[in-house]
Amino acid sequence: APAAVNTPAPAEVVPETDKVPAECAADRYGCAKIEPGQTIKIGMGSPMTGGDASFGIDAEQSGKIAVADAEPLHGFSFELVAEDDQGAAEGGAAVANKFVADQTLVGVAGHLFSGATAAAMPIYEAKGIPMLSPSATNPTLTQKGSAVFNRVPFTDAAQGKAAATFIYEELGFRKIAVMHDGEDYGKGLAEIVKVEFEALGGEVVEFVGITSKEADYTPVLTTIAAKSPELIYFGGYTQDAGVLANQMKTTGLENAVFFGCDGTFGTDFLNRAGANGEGSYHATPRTPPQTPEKTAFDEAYKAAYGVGPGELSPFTWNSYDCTTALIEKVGDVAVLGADGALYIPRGALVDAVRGLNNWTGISGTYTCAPVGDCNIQGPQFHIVKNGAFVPVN
Amino acid sequence: MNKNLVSPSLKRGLTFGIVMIIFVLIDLDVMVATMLSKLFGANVIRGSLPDVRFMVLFLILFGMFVGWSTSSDDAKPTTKLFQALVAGLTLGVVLGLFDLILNQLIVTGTDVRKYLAALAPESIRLFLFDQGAISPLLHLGLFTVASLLGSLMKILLKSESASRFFKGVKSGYQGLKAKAQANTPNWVKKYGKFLLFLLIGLLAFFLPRIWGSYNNYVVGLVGLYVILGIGLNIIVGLSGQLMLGFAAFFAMGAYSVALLNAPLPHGIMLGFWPSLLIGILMAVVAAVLLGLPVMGMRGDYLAIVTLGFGEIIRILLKSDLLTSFTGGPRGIQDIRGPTLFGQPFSSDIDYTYIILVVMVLSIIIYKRLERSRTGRAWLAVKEDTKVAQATGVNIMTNKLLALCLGAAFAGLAGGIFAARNQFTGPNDHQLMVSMNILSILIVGGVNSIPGIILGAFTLKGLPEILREIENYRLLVFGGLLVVMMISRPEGLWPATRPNIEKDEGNKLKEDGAPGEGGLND
Amino acid sequence: MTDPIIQVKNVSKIFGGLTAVNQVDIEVPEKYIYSIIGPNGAGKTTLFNCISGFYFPEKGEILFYGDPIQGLSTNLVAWLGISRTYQNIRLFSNLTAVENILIGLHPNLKTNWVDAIIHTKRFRKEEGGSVKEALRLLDYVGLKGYGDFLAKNLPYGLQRRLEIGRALANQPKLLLLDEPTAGMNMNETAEATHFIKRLRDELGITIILIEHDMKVVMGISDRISVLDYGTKIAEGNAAEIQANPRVIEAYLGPGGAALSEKYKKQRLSYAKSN
Amino acid sequence: MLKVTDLNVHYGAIHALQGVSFNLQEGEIVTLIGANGAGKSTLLNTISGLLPAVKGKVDYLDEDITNLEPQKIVRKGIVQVPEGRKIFAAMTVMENLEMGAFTVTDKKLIADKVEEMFAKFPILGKRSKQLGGTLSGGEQQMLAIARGLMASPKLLLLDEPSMGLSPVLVEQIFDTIQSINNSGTSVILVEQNAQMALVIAHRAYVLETGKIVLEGDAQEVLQNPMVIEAYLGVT
Amino acid sequence: MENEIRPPRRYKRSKLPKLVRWIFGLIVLSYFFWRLYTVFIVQNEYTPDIWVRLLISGLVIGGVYSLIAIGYTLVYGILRMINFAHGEVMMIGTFAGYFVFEATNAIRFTSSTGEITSLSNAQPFLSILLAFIVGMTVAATFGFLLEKIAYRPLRKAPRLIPLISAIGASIFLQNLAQLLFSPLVRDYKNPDLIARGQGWAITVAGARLTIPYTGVLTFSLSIILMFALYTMVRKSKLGKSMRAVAADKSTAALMGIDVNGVISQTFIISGMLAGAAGVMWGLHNGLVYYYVGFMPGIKAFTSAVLGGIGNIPGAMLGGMLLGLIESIGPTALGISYQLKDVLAFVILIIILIFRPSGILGEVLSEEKV
Ligand SMILES: Nc1ncnc2c1ncn2[C@@H]1O[C@H](COP(=O)(O)OP(=O)(O)OP(=O)(O)O)[C@@H](O)[C@H]1O
Ligand SMILES: Nc1ncnc2c1ncn2[C@@H]1O[C@H](COP(=O)(O)OP(=O)(O)OP(=O)(O)O)[C@@H](O)[C@H]1O
Ligand SMILES: [Mg+2]
Ligand SMILES: [Mg+2]
Repeated sequence: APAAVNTPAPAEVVPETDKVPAECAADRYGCAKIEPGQTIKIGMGSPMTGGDASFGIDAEQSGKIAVADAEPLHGFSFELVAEDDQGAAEGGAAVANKFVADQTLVGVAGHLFSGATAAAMPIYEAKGIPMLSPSATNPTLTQKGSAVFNRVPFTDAAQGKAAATFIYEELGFRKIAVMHDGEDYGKGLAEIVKVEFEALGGEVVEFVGITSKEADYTPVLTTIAAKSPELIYFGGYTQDAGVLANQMKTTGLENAVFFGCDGTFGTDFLNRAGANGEGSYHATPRTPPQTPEKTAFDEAYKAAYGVGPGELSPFTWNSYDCTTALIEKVGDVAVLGADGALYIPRGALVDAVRGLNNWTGISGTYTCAPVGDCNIQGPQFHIVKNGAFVPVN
Repeated sequence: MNKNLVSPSLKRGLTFGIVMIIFVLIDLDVMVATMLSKLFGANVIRGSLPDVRFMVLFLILFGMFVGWSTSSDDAKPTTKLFQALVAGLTLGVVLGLFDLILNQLIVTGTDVRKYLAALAPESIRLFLFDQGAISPLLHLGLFTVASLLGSLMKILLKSESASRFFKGVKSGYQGLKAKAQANTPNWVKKYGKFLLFLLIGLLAFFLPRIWGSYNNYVVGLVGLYVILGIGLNIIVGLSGQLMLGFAAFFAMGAYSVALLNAPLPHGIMLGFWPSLLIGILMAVVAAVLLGLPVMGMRGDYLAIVTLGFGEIIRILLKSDLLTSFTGGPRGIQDIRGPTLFGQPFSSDIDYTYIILVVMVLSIIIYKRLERSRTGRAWLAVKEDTKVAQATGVNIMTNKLLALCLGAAFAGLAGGIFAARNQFTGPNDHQLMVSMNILSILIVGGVNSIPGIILGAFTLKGLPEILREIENYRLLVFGGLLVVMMISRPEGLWPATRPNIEKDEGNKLKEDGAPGEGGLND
Repeated sequence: MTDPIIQVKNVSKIFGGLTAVNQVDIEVPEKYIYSIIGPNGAGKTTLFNCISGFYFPEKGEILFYGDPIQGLSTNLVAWLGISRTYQNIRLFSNLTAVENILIGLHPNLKTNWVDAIIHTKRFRKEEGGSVKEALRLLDYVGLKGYGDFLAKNLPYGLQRRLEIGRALANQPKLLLLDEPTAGMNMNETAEATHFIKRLRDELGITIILIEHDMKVVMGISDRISVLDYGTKIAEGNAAEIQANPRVIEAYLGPGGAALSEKYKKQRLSYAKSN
Repeated sequence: MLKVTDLNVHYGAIHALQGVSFNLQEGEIVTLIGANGAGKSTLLNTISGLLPAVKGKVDYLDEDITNLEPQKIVRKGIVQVPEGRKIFAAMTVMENLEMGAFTVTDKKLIADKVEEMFAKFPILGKRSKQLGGTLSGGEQQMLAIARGLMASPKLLLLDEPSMGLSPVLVEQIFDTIQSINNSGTSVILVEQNAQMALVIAHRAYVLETGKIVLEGDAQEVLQNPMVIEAYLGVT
Repeated sequence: MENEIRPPRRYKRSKLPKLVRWIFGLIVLSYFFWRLYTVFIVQNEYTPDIWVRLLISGLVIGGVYSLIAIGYTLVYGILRMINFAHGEVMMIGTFAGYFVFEATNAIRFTSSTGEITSLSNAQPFLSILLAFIVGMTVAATFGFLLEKIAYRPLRKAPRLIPLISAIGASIFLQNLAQLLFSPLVRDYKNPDLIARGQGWAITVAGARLTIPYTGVLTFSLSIILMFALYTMVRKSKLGKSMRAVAADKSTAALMGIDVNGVISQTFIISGMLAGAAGVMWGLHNGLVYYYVGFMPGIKAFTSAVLGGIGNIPGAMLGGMLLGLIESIGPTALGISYQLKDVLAFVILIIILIFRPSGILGEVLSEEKV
């Protein structure tokens, strides 16, 4: 493990009075102390300005609903503090440094992008703030032996392998093209799909990246069409997926099947692609797509923000779950002090988040592996039929 | 009444009316009201709305500002009041009409957020003081009164007696200052500067230990951007080559340190200091590669080519082509920090020290370059390339030199940046980074070190401070950039040319020997 | 006649279809003040531009101390010791007067950027010396006390002097002056004339002068050439030129260099009518 | 025709015109002389509307034109030939002349005017397709004057028209000014060549550091000892 | 002054930089040729219809670039400033068009045949026309305001100042749009007549291919607009006054030209073109969000320089060329499609090396010494 950037914060100065719960003295990071009148803060770091702002704003919005849904804990209510990290290392470090300066901030539902996450991680590590990211999929993030970092999205490996197998075995295609949006998430996934598909004996005729949201992909599709693949796998998000599905129809790929990842799943895709999206495949975590909780959330979200969940980013539900899980775990470890303040042993909280086991949220069921990967199930695939997603496996 | 009086006030009222409408449409009104309530000590939980009193307060303040700014400076009090009245009424009527629409939305329960994302019903209610149909009238009255109040305030504060008062204070202060200056003992004069530096040095040593990692982070960030600013200033400010892709050199430094000093993808682990040196070198190499073919190009062509160069580097770093080499869009993690005498030297405090020291060194180097034959040659090239050449300056070598030295600073800053974040990726080197650095120069003042420091603080520190206003910060930032350019086009701290003749004269005087003395030191 | 410092041999410069300088031959001996006159558009400035390296003449040779210099880039020409001023003043307008002169010193200095960063002894010595030299030159061209003014803020006449000062800093062997007294009134012109003479007498600089003010030209020139439509139509001393009918026709006008009678008459007629 | 009262103009901190008053009658040539930096060009630019007057008034044909926009002033018939020629470098001689007639809409009139200018300055005719920026200094000066005349101004403001011209041309220019004047155009003439300017002018004003220090009949001014010493040279 | 005869100085002519430039250019060129050879002769795996398809998409995108590029060129020509916020003006146009289609889609009625249709489908031409008119008007208004608020006060400032102001304005407008309309990436609702993914089917060398309706609309409209503009600038008095103002504002004023008016008109025209480009972008590509103008803005700026900045035909040519390079280039050279921007910029550099003021050259003059 690398040297931590930040000076390890000394365990918070906890006055030696008998009012302080014993848990704090025992904890390796000490306790966060919430005075009466203060709120328990959950942080969230995400891009809220710049080209990827929709991700951050979406995450903040669903996080806010999670906080609003949370029951007050011994009379202390929760508060979501969302900060803009611009999806990059510079912002990630800035936000993390800001968060660790706040004594009442106990957990971070984030960060969203891997770059910001990587820069922020060591800073939280030093202070003992657990992270639960809705979307940072970079595999190496969980390979560093970090105690604080956890995440709920699929690992690329899990999803990629399942997708490749599904395409090869269930659908029976042998000749595919793999595309990605050039970003961290989509590209990582696409790479796995390519490797796995070739390992199965299939042929990947083209592996190519596009520039996300650029909106005109006809040249690249045309070139791919020349190699006549039976299916196009795409790692990326709904906006680009919708455009691709549309443009496939005019570029000689009318007969190829579009196969998206979990980033392309959402009603948004249906709206964008319309008839052109019929017959395409998409992935989700393995959970019934509509539970009552999910329906309730969807309604609340729509009512509060005027847009539907999943329209701004595919991580709406993940963000809600991350925030809710953190809140729940805070409830598990918090101790009400004799002085009326709430004490949250940070080390215990870190362990509790890592200890997430068979926890069911609205986006799926999660159990954290010892390295912090909490989504260890394979994905479920859906096909678009008559303008709706229909599960196929 | 005079048409010249009415129509500007009308226009102002209208303009501010539109501004307020935009405020409402982006929910900025609620944000400001929240800030106000925080100012008064209320503990507002994020996501919840402030008390309606604060919305009233905000609208009153806004109205007062309108009144204040509408009353022209040299008009009679009655005229001022009249102007404010017209503006206030106009503002009130504009918003009144807008209120009617808003109210209609509430009454019919229409949700327009599909298009106007921020226009939530609760916010509207708050803005309308939750008074429904009579709120237009309330707003009309409020703005008119507030506008008159603002005007009245101006009349009072800027009246004869008031201005005499302020003048008195000012001259009194100046008198005191002069007295103080006259009374300062000689040793203070002599060692004052030294003492000041000592004080700053002590502060620079102790503050990072006290004020916590966030402040260290911000100071470090500002420091890094000062270094970048100095580098770009050599290129743009001194040698006059408009460079829009400076982030490319920054990336060279950052990626060199990252690739040579992280476990993945190559695991070379060369150590921070040598890789930093290589990073600087790589930046210089990039500068030469870019410079040689394009050196002959003029201003704006150079601008777009350098912009393109920055993009080329970023795209390549991110591309499939180089993924195995650079880590692609994922970037490089776990970059190892520096050591000093075998000890790890990479806590946030250590980095602050490193950055401050490097920054001071950069400033010294910059100053020395500027005040040299080379620096003057650069300035000459910037002022008039043809004539500079005809005066004997070799344009090519000097321009290239400027590019290389500027790049070296960028490489240096990039290396430290990557190691400090333990991570670097293509998103750290976007076009906006180049634009930000350029803005630092211009906002602060081209060729002015205090200007660059101020600029770096304004552009990198301010958004950090502006975090309080969340999503609005870049909006405010962009607006401020425009306003700053209009109000201070020379920059916050404009550069002045050195007074060589005067300095030299003083030097001679001090040495007491006119002619030879003092020149050969 | 001493050895010529510069020889213009059969030089032609053509712009599109226009031959701006047409097979001109000029030889200037050392320490001469040599004037070039001629109607507007005759090609005088173009000739200067050829000598100083701004233009590459299509034909002919320019020899400086016997070495060909045509086609050299301007900085090399300056480095060899040819300085010039411009018809429309071209100073580094946002720099101070002293800095303008310091830049003029550029070809004579040797330290580089490494010296500057390390502040080597060599650097400090040279820098100190060059500042001293610049101030001395400033004084010499009569700008003492104006050293810290931005060039653009100087009055017009002083800007012309500063331009000469900058040119002198190069320690030129040859100085090309393009209409140095344009825009000056008579008193200032007289002063400038005197100053140009001093340059030659005190510093031993050879000067080629383009000027439309005949008082100046006739007063100080050792030798004069006349260009018309790019061609040299006459050469000689002041008296010869003033008497040359071709020159009178093409350039000086019926009154020779003096104010024409017509104006004098008219002056009387005004006096009468009032 | 033109009446300037107590005009004050600033460049930032520099108080360039400090209460200048003067007037011009219809059909007159009035010359302004003064050393470099006295404020002559500033005065002309203020009349033309290029510089704002802080205080004072400019009346033209009994109409207040102070701080009016330059293009409106031009349309009223006041045209300036600016100092330093200000030729449109990237336009041909012909186009430059056409620019001078920007306010004229009658194509025929423009063509006639161009012919007239080519007759006045034959060299311009020869260079009519050459880019303005490549003309020689003197040619540019001629072009500038010709361009100024294209709009048939009622009042012509000339700023150092003889600068950089060869001796023959200098006289020719002065002749031209006189003939323009004879055909009914009033002229304000700023000149370094005070001698000749005073010869053709009817009246003269002497400007020193932003103030009028002397005014009067051109002849009187020409004989004024102070003027002789300061501007005409003690010959 | 000691002015003793200096020893004669020797000089050495250095051709190095020029040489380096040529070598650099040649290396890149030979690389291109080698790639072209490989793709066309050695591999030869693409049928002619592929090239036709690529050509079509290149022309369509090129048309859009050209329109935006003209705005850059006009403003640059007249104020010598890079109007960095120009891409945002286009974004505003895109949004305006989007709202028109949303509105025409929302208006529904029962048609004569008894079906329920929306206005946009019942009157497609009308609604498209309306979208263009509104898009162009709104964008023009913003262009006008932009100049008035952010640039006019800086007329006399050094050149870099308005650039920064423009960057500020760009950030401001982007964020304003984001706050107003949310960061949502929205869909353009084309009338069914020109639905995306629909087009004329033609046969090229035995292969069937589709020419999208939106592409045809975009391309033809941009050509029409460009030529309308070009004729106007050439023939009208406005064009003349633009040139004069570009050369020297105060002298232009002395000719009787309303300088502020001309500059405002320039911004209005460039805004109109950007607005039209914006609506086309939306119709053809289907996405609209606050960031939509950023990349096209940069590309258009590149196009303007490619063709020779300040030069209107240059901007058109540059835009078309850039569109073609982006669409055909990667395939023709057999490099990854991801690198198309790299390719575009490299070609830009190459062209500038051999033609330092763009393909058609700039319409600015260098002053004479
Ligand atoms: N770059 C150029 N392109 C085309 N023609 C040019 C260029 N430079 C000069 N000329 C032409 O060459 C001729 C000579 O110009 P030059 O400037 O040398 O004249 P000059 O003798 O200096 O005149 P003046 O006394 O008026 O300054 C002129 O007719 C001018 O128009
Ligand atoms: N743009 C400017 N900024 C600042 N000061 C200026 C500016 N233009 C002129 N000045 C100053 O204003 C004063 C008057 O200048 P003006 O140009 O009117 O003089 P002038 O009489 O025309 O002189 P000249 O004979 O040299 O043309 C001078 O002191 C000059 O330095
Ligand atoms: Mg000349
Ligand atoms: Mg003047």
